Amino acid sequence: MTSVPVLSIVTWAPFVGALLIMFTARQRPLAVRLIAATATAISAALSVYVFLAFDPEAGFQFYEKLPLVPSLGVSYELGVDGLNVLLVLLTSIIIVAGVFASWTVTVRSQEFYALLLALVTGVYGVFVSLDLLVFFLFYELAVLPMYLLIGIWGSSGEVRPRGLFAWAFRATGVGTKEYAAMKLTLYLLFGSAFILVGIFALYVSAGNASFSFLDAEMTAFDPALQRWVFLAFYVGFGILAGIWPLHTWSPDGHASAPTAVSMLHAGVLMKLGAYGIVRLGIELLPRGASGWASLVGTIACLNIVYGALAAMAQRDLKYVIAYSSVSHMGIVMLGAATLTEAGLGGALFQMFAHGIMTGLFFALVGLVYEKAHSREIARMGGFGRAMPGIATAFTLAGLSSLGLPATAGFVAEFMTFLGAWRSAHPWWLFPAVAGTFLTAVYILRVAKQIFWAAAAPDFPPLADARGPEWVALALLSFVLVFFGMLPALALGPIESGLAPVLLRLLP
Amino acid sequence: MGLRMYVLLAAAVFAIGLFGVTTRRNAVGILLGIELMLNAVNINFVAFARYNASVAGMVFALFTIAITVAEIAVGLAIVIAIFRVRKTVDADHLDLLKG
Amino acid sequence: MTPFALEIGVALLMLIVLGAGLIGGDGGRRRTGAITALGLVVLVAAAFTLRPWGSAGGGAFVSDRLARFAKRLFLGSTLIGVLASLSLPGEVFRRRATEYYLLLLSSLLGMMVLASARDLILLFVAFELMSIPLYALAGFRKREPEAVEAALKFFLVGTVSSAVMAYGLSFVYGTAATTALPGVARALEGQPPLLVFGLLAVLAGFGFKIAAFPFHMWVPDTYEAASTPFVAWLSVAPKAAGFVALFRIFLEGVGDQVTLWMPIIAALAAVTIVGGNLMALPQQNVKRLLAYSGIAHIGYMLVGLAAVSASGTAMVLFYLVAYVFANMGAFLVVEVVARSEGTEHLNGFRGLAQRSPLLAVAMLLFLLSLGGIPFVAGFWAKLYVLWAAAEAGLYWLVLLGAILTVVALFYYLVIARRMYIDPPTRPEPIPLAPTMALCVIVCVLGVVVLGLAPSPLVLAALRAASRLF
Amino acid sequence: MTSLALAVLGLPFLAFLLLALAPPLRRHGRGAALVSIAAIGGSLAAALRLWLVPLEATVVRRWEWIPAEDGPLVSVGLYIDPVGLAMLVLVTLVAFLVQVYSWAYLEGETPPSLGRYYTYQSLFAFSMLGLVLAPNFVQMLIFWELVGLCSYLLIGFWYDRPAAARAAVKAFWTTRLGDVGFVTGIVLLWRATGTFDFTALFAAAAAHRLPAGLSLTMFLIYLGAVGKSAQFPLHIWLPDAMEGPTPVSALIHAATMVAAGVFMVTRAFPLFAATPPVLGLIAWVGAFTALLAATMACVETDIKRVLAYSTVSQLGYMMAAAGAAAPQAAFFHLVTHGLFKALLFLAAGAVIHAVGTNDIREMGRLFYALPQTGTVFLVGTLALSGIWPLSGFFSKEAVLAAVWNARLGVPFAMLALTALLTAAYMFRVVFLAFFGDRQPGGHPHDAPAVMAVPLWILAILTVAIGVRGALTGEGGQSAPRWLPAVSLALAAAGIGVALVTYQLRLVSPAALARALGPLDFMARRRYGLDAAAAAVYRGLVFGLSRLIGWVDRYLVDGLVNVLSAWTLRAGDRLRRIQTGRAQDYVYGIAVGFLLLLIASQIWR
Repeated sequence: MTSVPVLSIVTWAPFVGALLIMFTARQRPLAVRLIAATATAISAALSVYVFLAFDPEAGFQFYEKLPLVPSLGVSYELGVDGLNVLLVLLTSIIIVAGVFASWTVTVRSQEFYALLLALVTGVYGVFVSLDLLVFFLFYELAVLPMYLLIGIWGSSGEVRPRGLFAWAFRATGVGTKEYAAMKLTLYLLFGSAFILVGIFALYVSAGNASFSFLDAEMTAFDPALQRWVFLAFYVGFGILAGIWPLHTWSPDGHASAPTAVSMLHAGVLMKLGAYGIVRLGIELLPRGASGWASLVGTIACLNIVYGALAAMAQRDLKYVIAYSSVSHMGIVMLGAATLTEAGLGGALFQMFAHGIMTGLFFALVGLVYEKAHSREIARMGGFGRAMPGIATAFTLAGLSSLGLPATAGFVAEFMTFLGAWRSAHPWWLFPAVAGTFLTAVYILRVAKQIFWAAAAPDFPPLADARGPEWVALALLSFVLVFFGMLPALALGPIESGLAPVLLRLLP
Repeated sequence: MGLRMYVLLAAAVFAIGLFGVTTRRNAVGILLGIELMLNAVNINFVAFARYNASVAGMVFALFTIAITVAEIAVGLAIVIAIFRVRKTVDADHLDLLKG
Repeated sequence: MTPFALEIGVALLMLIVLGAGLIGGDGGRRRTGAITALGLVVLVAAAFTLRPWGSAGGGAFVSDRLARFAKRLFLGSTLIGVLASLSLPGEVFRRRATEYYLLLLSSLLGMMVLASARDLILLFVAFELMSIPLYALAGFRKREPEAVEAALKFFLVGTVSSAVMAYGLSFVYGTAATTALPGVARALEGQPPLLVFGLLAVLAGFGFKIAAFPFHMWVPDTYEAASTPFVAWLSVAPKAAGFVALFRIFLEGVGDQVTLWMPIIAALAAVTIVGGNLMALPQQNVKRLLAYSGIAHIGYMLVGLAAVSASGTAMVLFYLVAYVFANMGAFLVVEVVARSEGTEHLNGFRGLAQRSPLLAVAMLLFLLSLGGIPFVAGFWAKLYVLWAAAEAGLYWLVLLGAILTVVALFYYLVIARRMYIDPPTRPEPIPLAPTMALCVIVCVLGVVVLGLAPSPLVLAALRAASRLF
Repeated sequence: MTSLALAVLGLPFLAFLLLALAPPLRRHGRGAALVSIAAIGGSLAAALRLWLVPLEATVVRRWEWIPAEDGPLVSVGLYIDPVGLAMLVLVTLVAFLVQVYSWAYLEGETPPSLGRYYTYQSLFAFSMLGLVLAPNFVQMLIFWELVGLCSYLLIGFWYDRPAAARAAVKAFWTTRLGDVGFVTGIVLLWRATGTFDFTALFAAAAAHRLPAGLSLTMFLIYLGAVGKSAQFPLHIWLPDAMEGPTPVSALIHAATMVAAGVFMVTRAFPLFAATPPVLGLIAWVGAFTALLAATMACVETDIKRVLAYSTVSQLGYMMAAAGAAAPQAAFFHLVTHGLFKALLFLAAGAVIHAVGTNDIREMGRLFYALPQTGTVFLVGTLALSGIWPLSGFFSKEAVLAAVWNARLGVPFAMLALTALLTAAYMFRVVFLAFFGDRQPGGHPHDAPAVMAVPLWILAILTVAIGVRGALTGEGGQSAPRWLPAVSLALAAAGIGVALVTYQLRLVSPAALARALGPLDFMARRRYGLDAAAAAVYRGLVFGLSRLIGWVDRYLVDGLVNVLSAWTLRAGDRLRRIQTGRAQDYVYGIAVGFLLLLIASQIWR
């Protein structure tokens, strides 16, 4: 117990920033940015502190509790353990980078940053809250601002209505940013319906009139209940984590969203789904998890290969990256489904690694788009000469995504492989490994086309990243390599967080 | 004649009233149908009051009659208002609002 | 304190308004609105400070916690409705202002008696006292063809359902041999078929009042055509009254037999949620859209009712309060925008966020609350009813309700899209009358405060519902 | 000991870090080159120092890298044994020479791109050394991938050339395909034995405690070597990799990285030895690769590609030796080949530098214009052809002896034929480019001293190892007595064919080609292997991805859209019950009441 509510400050600092922006910084874009940078920096500094001060021996730390609705057992209860401490750090890194990467947003920037910061509070809140209902509250807060963020500042793509369902494509307006925003929001809220039902079921069956995770942890739930509640959590959180076939919001949403939102969403929010599955699904419902593990893992394998192949087929740069997230979240889910130490460790580390990597990707895509005003891969070429820094960072992100050693991606994927072969379904290893090969194919092809080869005609003079944008790129690249070389820094806390999970998984 | 006959009678009247309400074109005719339905209710009340040997049913019937009058008065007023602006009281033509 | 204190207050206010209208000439008529509002302020204050307690008429009229809770709700929402009506334009309205407020107050009186009624006769009379003025109010703009048409539809459907209800009441009386509700509840032991039949007919009658699917059909037409401040009030207060009466008839003192209603009400809730939400989807007129969304909300309240438990009932009460603020607020914003843009079409909202950002934020808050999003009242409302249903084991209903909130969000977000994403057609801000602004602010405060600190109201609702079982 | 080894490993890494993190230094170009060269020079010195001290026993150091609940899951560290030390010296030496050579070779580059080059070079040196020193499979995999990355970056060094960009990607993909097997194999091995560690694994192998059924595992691990060491059928990337700068080809694609596969097989030989079927496969594939590549080298006209196919062929030799259970022979050939093939590439680079083309048909009489380059090239060629007393003779003989001793008749025959072809195609190059009668265009002249000195050092080493072998007797393989003679005869025959065809012109090359009709036809088309790979890539992978892309967009997402469109449509349909006619609304009440009655009858 600390006397200073560190986690609360981490969580609410962005929200305070959002309020300040709304009420004080009218028509002053620079002030808006500075407030945003400061607010996120405060959170970031404190989450680095939390990460450094984290004690792997001590279970939940930085614990705070404040009763909200005592009659129903709802309280504002925060804490970090090994499972979420890294994700808090991830959120901090991504949002700091995101603020810098979207330094150039000029249209309605006041509202943009206010919504962005509100969203961030939601994300932090989900990761640190230990009360299931408050967890859910923050979850919704993390989803809704997306609608406006994508709808107002997003960009539309083009999808030709074709095939059997062409009429439905016309009816829904596929491809526009409004469509993407609506799809993303509704899909995720649809998922939250399942989560809510699951949380209620746990609350009711635990019978101790408490939504606290710590109380739920003490309860051994009936195996039959565990089975269906786990399924509800899997569907609900799985939608956010992009499981096949409920993933289609993600490419459209991420492709349409403005840079910082794509970064935050693909980088952090999708992890939030996986975190939910590990935290609520596996940790609270070990019997349910082992009952459904074969389904979860099989779908994860499908995600890996299918996502990679779909990414390869895309012509739009942002869609490639978006589908790569679908593929990589498959690795996370596969690691989780193995229910082994190595696999779960790999999954949690992959959440972090992929978060950073995909954040970097979207930052880069945003920069390329901003400079070249095109996302169509075939039209671009030879950008490497004009933007060597962006090209290098893109290659780095690509290498991490294909699991090259010395980047964080390798450690995560390798541990997942180990876990997969150790699990009840060793064959999972093969699609997983094949997925990394396919990743190499599409990522390098894209990198080659855009940055290498002959320079494409009809582009204005292009420039490399500048000033604040460098902060974003350098920060993310550094983290990617740093944790790739010293994975123990992250894996120490993860191990400590996994210990109780593994203990509960024992039959 | 037992209770059952009264109840059946009331049901018949009620059904006739409902039939009138749903089939009459003229708004005034529809009002008459409503009148029938409410009167069926009165028959029931009185019959039950007798059967239960309690006065409450009678009281209820009285109140119902009073309320019926008030309702029909408001109804007629509305019909007149409609006739003023639309020059028709044909229920089939009153579908400006729909969907 | 006599149990009738507040009712007497309302009756007195009616007399004062009538007097002012009769004596004061044109000026007096103009002032009736202000008088009504002032009177209501006093009454609201009284409702929160005085403790009318006890019963009268041999238990036919009770002033228990539920009744007091409901009366505060009625008075408060009527106050907002009256305040909003003060800015209604036009000489036509001004000249007949006395009638307008008088009708409003008499309907209010009906509601308040209904909330206390524990006798079938009183209940029926109060119900009609509440309903009949509404028909007249719906057609208040008697020169407009839509308004009178809507009034006729409202009237027809209303009286037919009154007749059905009265028919049902006759069987209830016939089987239970009494008009006192405790007697009826006792008679339900053994579930005599005629009694059940009668009560179902009563349920159908109330279904009309609360606008459950498929008894809802008058709702969209009436809402679209009647004047908006009235609709804002119509969409909340009578519904609240209907629910309170439902509690009295179907739950209070029924004991174990209460589970009889669970599947029926659950089914009614399910079709209402589905029907309301689906039909709201294609709407382009905002008032009509809100009408259908209101039907869906009734479905959610029925979910709480379907739990047939104290907590479920309490959650419905909470829901009603949250709904009062959010729905009235939304209607009032619609009124403001429609009056400025001359259209109730969705397009009137284009670019509102850039024209009048605060108004847009207010509307957004109302929509989020209606959509059931955290940190505004509607979230807790939905959560609580679903939670109550989950406690009652109605998981399928919880899931259905939760999934259809997604459909609901679609059309709320469509409005949000018009306000925030689309560019404005005109740059200048929307003019806002002071009384209207006050109402909107009150609604925003209600929505936000309840969203951040639902606990006191939850406790109050739980207390209010505690005596029912 | 440890600190010296760390210095070998660390110096290039520090150079890399410095260049990567200090853009001004990197963009300076020459400064970056100096840093890199100094680092690898220091590394070379440390490696020599290590090598010269006799090693009593294998030294292993480990540090935890990936923690786990019960002991480290993965550790990193150092594994120092004689083989590793020899390899260290080879790598540092060739890397040093190549970096020096590049100083002059790449004088035309802009400073930033020169800086980039040396950054990559330092990274490569570090990665290759890390691979050599790896004490377990995971560290080997890590550096294995990193050298692949460097190869990718350096092949694509001139990234604005489409061919280079394509070749880089192709190289990465193809080796990566092998790595899929490698990774899988490592994971399988871990599951079977519970460790990645060489010491533990070798101990288990020595004590015959390895679990049974490792064949699949070792086969998968071998796949990694197939990709990296360009064995059939994954050899297709190596010729294309010649799009990179020539010094890179010399270092990475001849001397060091491509030999990593062989090194891995020799390193893990105790494990392979436990799975005879895999060993046999290695030998067969190696021999077949050697022959196949040799035939393709015969028809190539690009001097670097000839050398590239020759490299593939020689890698096949090494693999065959390893497969014949003679890892020492394989490693010996690896070292000698590393030296003389680097020599050949660097000399070829000097030639290309001088004449500005890769095509041997456009060269001629260069020996007279470039006497120094010609001499060293000839030394390399003789060594590669296996002429006594150059190093190649001894190592090649060791390989052939090993294969013969392992009773692998057919592979032996293939390798023997390869020896003949090797001499033939190499002398074809020599005669066409350095002798013959065609005058080259321009005024080619010998390379500057910075390029020449590395060439001479390599040439001298090639001769020196050979002479040492001649004086001490070859490396322990008990070769049949007739073997040296046969091997020399084969080489001589090859040289003879080249002489007759390309120098004396007694037989026209066209006639020879006609005589070997189908073979020539196939070899020129690379046996259709590149086309097949391209077809698999375009047809299968891309076809599948197109299909998935379509399915995702129009079926999976289509269903989502259909659902939402249906919902919207259902709303629109349902709305029609709201007819606007009051009497229909009354019906609504009646129907609703009826439904209530029915519902109450159903659920009671």
